[in-house]
Amino acid sequence: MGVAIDIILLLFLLSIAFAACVTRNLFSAAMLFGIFSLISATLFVVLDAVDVAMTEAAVGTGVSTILILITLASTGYRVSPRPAGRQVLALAVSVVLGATMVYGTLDMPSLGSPDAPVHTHPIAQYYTEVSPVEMGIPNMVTPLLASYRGYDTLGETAVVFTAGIGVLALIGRRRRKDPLPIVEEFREGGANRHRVLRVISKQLIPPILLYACYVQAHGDFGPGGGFQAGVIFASGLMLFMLLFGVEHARRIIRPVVLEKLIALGLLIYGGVGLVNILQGGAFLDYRTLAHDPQHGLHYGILTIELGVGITVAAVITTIIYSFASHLRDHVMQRTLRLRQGADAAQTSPESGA
Amino acid sequence: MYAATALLLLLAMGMTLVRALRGPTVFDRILAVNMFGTSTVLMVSVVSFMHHVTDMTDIALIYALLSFTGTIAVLRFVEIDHERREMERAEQEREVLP
Amino acid sequence: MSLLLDVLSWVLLLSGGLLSIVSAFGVLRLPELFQRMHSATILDTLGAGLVLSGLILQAGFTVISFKLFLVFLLLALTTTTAAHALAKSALADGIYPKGIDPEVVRAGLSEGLPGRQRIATDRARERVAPPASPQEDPPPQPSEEGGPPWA
Amino acid sequence: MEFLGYINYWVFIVLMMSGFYLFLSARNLVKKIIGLNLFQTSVFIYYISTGKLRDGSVPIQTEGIESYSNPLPHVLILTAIVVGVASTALGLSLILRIKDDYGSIEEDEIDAQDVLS
Repeated sequence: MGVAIDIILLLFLLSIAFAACVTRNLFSAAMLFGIFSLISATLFVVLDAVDVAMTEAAVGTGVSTILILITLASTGYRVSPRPAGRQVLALAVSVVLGATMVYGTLDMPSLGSPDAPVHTHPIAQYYTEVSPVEMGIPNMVTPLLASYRGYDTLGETAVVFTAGIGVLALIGRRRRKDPLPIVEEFREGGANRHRVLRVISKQLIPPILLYACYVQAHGDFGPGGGFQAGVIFASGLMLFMLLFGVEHARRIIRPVVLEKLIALGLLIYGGVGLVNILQGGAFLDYRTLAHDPQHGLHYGILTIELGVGITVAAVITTIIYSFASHLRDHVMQRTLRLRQGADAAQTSPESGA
Repeated sequence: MYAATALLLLLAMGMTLVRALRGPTVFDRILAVNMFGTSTVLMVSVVSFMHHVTDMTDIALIYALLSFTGTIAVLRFVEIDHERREMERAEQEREVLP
Repeated sequence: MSLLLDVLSWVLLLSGGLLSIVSAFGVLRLPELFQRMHSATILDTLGAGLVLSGLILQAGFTVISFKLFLVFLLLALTTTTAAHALAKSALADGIYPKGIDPEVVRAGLSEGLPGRQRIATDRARERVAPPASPQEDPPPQPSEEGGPPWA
Repeated sequence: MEFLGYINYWVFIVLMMSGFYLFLSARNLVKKIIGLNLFQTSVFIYYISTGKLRDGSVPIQTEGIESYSNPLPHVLILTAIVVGVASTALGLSLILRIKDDYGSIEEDEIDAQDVLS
């Protein structure tokens, strides 16, 4: 039964991928991508990867769609038609490469086969059999993420950190010499035409933030952890931004604070490692944190998950703020330009007369 | 029994997907995405019972909380774009007038 | 007793699944946006309610059933609001239900939507040319004309 | 029935190649990013597929379940998704800057401007 669901979902994915290749209209491509993420999250659920499905659910529903949409809003939705030559070449390269890979899969173990090297390797048995006993944590993904592969996760967090800094450097805080005059219609930003939407959605923001905290803390027992919680938290703030405008959101949580938080999360992560060294253990060896090694592991995992959550939430929020501010400046500049043009047109006939 | 429900939901998802692919207006697509979100929530809940892993309801809860933001985002951008088109139209009218 | 519960939950699950099919079929086949929206809400409220209540019966009185109840509550709240916002945006964009006089809709819109977009457009129009007679509305713009960029 | 187990891999390859094709053929930079995203997601699906064990369960310890799917791919992909969205944002912000400076995001037009100047 699982196989049938799996195959149908894969067919959905294929049809969306083809539509995305064919369409000239980037707006619909971006929306199809939203569905693509929904389907792939369902697929992850069917393939037993609940933590991954949760991350994909948190990322795919709001954040990635909105980033592409903001870019499109300032760059345009249409793709111009093009000569066929390059497409044929690209198609040929893709087909040849794909055929080679299909040939390669023929020697691979079938999906879910217990003889596959992934499952027979001793480390897989270690992770599924020894780790719950050693760690005392039912969810095997969390200790694997935070403890066994703690260095790796530190690196990933650093990458997220770097990406956030990069976005800030590129389109972040503009220190304009002459700040744009605020167009009156833009003073109250966001979905101000939708009263019902505002009233209802406002009620949803606290539950989202609360749920993010739950996901953050519950990662030991069920799906969840710092990465998911960070993205969910940022999505809650994003909802606020959509409803009330980016200026209002920036007054609630200031970009300056966010910049500090980005660094703080990573510092917490690295700081735990340093504390371990000071207490005579190895870097990120949490067993030194308490008298009982297992308690130490728990404290260590909770702390670094908190660090990851803070960094991810701050980075994603910063990214969304930067993008939204960029779009707002763009729209306001355009409005001002059009309005000045209109004013000029209005005055010129009079002066001529 | 869960399997039958899951299959029915998959069929519904397929039909919704066709609507999302065909359009014709952006609002049809938003409608389809929204409905796809709802059926994904149901699908995940049903699969969680099918696999006897009840932790998956957390994912359904996340979707129920967040799938909404995507819809609002798209609506906002449609509105921004609508404003742009209105302004450009006004601009064109102005150019034609004198 | 447990058999009765099982049968009840099966009936609920299956009817929910069938309703989702009905709803999706309507979304696929109905001719225009507002009718499709009407069909989509069947799944959003009744279909979701049936499937989730079937699952709640299976779960019994546990945390899981509480979570499922929350899911139902959230779905009922968000999908209806989203549908409302969607219909409003579509109307503001110039897509009107079939068989309804656009003038009526537009009159309702200009009263109910004192938004910045309408103000912006009106201002832009006034700059271009002050309306000759205040009663006369600008002609309705069919959505096909000019072509929305995503059509 | 054995070929059913390969369908995941083949679909993953087709998805990956359509992302690759989009990346190669598109001249619009946003479309390139969409292609990259497609490519990336297909890799995620591949990893998760390899971790699946037939009759295995979700890797959360539960009473009465002996075999679990391999959690290692899950960990790798979980972090990769978040890193992926952060790096996509970086790419998109580069596109925004390019649009600000060149007034276009079509590769040809940008190249033409570079040649002229």
